[in-house]
Amino acid sequence: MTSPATKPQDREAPRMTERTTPQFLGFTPARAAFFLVFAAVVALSPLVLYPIFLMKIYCFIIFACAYNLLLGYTGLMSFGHAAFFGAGAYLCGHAAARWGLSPELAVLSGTVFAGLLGLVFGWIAIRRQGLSFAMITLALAQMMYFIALKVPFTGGEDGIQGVPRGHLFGIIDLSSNTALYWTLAVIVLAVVALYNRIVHSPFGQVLRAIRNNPERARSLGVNVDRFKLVSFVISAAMSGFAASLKTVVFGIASLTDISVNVSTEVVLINLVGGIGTIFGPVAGSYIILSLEHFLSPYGPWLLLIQGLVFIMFVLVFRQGVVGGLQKKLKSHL
Amino acid sequence: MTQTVLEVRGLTRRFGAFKAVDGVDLDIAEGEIHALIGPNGAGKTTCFNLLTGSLPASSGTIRLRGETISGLGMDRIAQRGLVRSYQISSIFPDFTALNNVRFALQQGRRTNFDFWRSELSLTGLNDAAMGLLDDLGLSDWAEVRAGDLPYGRKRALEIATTLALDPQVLLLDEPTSGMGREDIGRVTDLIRKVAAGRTVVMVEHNLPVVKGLCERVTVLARGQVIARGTYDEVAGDPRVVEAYLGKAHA
Amino acid sequence: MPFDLNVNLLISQMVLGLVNGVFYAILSLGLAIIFGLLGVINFAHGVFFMLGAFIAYMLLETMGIGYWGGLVIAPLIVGLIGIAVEILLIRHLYKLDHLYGLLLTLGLALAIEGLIRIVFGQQGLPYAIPPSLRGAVNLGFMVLPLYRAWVVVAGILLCVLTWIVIEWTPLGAKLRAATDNPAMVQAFGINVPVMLTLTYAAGVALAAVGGVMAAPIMSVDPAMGTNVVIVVFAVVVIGGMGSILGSILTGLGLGLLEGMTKAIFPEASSTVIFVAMVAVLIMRPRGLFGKTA
Amino acid sequence: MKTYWTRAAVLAVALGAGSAPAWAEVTIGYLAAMTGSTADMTGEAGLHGVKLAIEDFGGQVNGEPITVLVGDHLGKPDVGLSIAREWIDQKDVNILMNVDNSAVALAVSDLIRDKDVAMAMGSSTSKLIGESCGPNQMMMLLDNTALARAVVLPQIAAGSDKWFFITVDYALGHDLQAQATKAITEAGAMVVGSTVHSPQATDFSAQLLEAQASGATNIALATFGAWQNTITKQAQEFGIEARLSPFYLADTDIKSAGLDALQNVSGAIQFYWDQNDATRAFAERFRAGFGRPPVFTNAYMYEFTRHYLKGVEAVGSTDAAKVTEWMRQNPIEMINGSEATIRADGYTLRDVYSYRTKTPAESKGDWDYLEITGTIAADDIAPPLAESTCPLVKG
Repeated sequence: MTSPATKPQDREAPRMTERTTPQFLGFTPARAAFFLVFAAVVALSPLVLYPIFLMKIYCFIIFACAYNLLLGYTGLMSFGHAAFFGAGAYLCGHAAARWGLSPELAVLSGTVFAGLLGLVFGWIAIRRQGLSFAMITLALAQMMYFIALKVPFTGGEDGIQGVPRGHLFGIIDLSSNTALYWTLAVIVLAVVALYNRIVHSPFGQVLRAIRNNPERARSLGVNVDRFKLVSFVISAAMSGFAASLKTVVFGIASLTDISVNVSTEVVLINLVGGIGTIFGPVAGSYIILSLEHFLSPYGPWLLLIQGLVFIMFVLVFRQGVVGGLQKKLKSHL
Repeated sequence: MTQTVLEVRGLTRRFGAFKAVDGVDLDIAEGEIHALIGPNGAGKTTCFNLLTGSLPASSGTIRLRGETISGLGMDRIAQRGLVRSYQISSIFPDFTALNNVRFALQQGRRTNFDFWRSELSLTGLNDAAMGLLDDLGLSDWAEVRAGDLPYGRKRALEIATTLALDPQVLLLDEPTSGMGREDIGRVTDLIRKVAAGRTVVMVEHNLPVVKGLCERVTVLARGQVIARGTYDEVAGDPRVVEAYLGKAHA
Repeated sequence: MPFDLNVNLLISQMVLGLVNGVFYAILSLGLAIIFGLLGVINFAHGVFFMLGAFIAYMLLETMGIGYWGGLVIAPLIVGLIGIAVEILLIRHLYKLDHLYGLLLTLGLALAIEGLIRIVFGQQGLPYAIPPSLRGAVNLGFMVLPLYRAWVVVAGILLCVLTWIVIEWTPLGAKLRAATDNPAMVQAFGINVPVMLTLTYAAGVALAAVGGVMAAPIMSVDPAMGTNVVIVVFAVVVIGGMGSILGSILTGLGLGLLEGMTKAIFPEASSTVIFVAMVAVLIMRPRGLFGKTA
Repeated sequence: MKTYWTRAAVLAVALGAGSAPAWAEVTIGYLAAMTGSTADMTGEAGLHGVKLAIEDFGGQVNGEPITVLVGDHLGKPDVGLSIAREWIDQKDVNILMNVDNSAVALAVSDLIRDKDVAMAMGSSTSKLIGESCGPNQMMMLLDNTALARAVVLPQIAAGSDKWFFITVDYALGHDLQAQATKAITEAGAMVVGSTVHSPQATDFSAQLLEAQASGATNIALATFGAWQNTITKQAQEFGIEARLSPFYLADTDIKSAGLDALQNVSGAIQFYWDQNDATRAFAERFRAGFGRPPVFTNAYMYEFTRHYLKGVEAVGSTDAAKVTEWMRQNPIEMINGSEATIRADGYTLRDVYSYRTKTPAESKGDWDYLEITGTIAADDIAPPLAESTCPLVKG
């Protein structure tokens, strides 16, 4: 029934083969291969690298996944994720150090608190789009920073210090770096798998539709604002989760966690790794945190290099490292 | 006469002092194909935007099957069965053509919040989606990224996506604009086909298409209804001729 | 003693608040012009403010060019830098999502601040008040340093002048037309790319004027721009994006509000603008002067 | 720029050493704010002080090389904590030097409590010699109590009776204000008001107006660095007549704010380069490598590093407990020829010197800023051990 005119043109249109690609738990073979490589790196890297540094990377991978869900898959650029990161860190620190909660409950409270804050901020910010949204979230986060500076709860610039690592579920003694490392390793792998699952689910399909064309999604009967808000809250709660883990690892929650640098850092991680990819947050966290780790003794040079990396990726490699790879392999990573 | 599906009274939209739509009344009957025509700037698209809730009306009421829908958001109106297509093709560019349609089909399934389930759970919708793509001659393009489709295909895809919601009332905003002659023929056939069992309201510039398809026509000029009736009735109306061609020809 | 209210103190704090308000207005005005025409939120705006102050400092230290010379030359130099930035970097992003413009200028801000810290060190540098503006005027309820009086008067004049140029001159008309419909303006023979470049340059030069004016009051410090720019973003959100008059009035108004808070409840002075922003957003999501539609 | 490359070299050596068992070496971890408003005064310059002390020992002690690790804590406790942790876990650091920020110092001091690491702190929070004191922790700076007394008491004696505080809204600022208020009221003078400024502040006219309205004779600046510089400049702008009384005033601050804004200010300082021949000789040596004379924080970095290395030499190991014990029992030889001792709570008993800043006319040029007007005896200002909350003292 197709006449010649209806045949696809010769011009190469990228074909996706997702209809026929087998999947397991949301993993296509390509994504599964990447995941296994990541798992192997997680398992072997403590042999050569300082485990606490690796744990910091894992916390930021979780944070960056949370952020990418919002930016890469819902199309909302927040410049205020420091608010959720900081809120999670402070409440987890407070719960563990002052209420004496066990680590899993402290982390849970940090996560829930960040999620609730996300609900409030989301409700305020979601009425505006694009650049306004970015600026409102930035300003709201800055407000939180000033509040954190003032209220006694946060311990001012001392932060909440001496947060005990405690015993996970009353059994596993996290004060040993080894036990803590493997706990974090399992968590980060689980979170990346969960993130992949969320993105490649019917719900994720809705988010991606909104990112693609919110007006059209609305005209098809999707309550766009509600989905944006849900995505925002999930992202905020996951950020709080990441920050809570970081607080347990380092034993401190401080103003650093809620400062604007945290917000820009997570954008940079995703820009370098690849916005709208599953493994972008992973690659980006390794790259950016290593950069910071090794450049930190050089003071302002770090600032200069971070800025140049930003500019270079925006101008030349917008798809990021994983995004570029994705294009080469013609498969969503 | 059959039952009225869409009943519009005194619909008005102001932009500052300018009335883009000014006291429009419409009665769309069950199962008809109704055309909204008029010269450029007559307020046809604004009228559509008001009907689908993408713009709030300044005053007036819109009833769908007797229930007031004015004031509801576009998503709620769509859920009630009144769905539109756009003048400039509105698709999800990063999705494949198949996924565009499948996403619309998903809306009927209440799976939007399922984040624990695989996308593969949606593959059950593939056959239905392929069927719709087939109807619009898009089956060979199913796996192509929608943003890479040629213009005419994008329009066809948009219509397929709109149809996937199986709306009771279908609002088509210039469905044939920018299409070649052959494509116009196919879309006309398709509209006739889908009009069976549902109501269609379309804005259309291509008067032969209107003549061939539509049972009744409403003519807008400067935001107001200046004529209504069958195509032949309004075509002979001097006010319509004047609106289209200017006073000298009246 | 938060509620120990003294009327003299309140009024003097409001007058001083106006000084800050002038800086907010100048900066948000530049942001609004750039945003209106280029569709770019210039995150680097604070850095150009800071550059204005540093260049004035350099002119003084290396060439002996004082405040008045600096007030003219520093914005010109910053304007040239702006031209280079627009041509080399920003221009390539117009066809993309506006958010990339934000990211680019954010990177630019980090890089320039890093560079300044490397070259000039971390600590603030001194910049003296010009001899002709030393001293103070007694206003009865307070003693106002002459220099601050000058900042208020000159700053407001500068804002009004910019507004008049945009609203009432043929140049401004072209600018506004280009904002609405670049393609049409190009058809009329106005070279839009050049106009975009010059607009960006003008916007950042305006920020540099602010920077030079701030140099004698604040210390010339690499962080001076970063601190102020986030507040200015809040000002822009409150005023409504892209509104010229809105950004001027909101900037001045919020300066007053901040001054008032300093007198009544100093602990809240750093948050009051953000609280105002939240309140405005809840009641009027488009901002005070934002266009409806 | 040169210093960054030398730092890179030091770091490269340190990283190389980190992989091999380094138990035999003496490793000094220099943790400071290398970025931020105190970086010029202390960060880079303090490191130079440490290096001069190592130079005195020819780069080795007991035949073992001395290595320096450099870390920038950015004034953030979490950053400082993670650097210190890594040094302890991976690099076998023996002593942490400087940690010039109260929040960072508290966090790090807590971390090393059960570790074999000594710590010489350039932070002044009284907590560090109070409830958070430790056996291996020593304070190089005067603590806030002593500092407040050293600055306030001589001026009250000279007739300053009404004080107003402009305080940075940091724990440091509040602590300083509390200690100074205590000293002022105990000496029979009055505090007529106080106001805080936020760490983001760049304009202090509001605070200065309030200070002026209070009718104070002295405006105590419980703040430091760039804020203090700006306050002094703006005080001049507003024609404030009350005397400014800074607590932390280094030569670099005067250089930055200009002597014009800071002339005729009185205060107390631990070290001034132009005090006597010994200090001038050291200043000459310091200047040759760094380009400017040392300020007090640079001087004590030299004094304490030298004292520590002497301890390692005497004890014959880097065992933190043994070396700090030696350091407490033997007097520290100060640059200006005097001596100081470290108390059980970690406080260093030392003389300080009251000064007056010169006028621009009196000054012979850059770095000629202070006139030393007297000596304040260590015992007159030291926080009394009897009131100490340090468990090491009570127990």
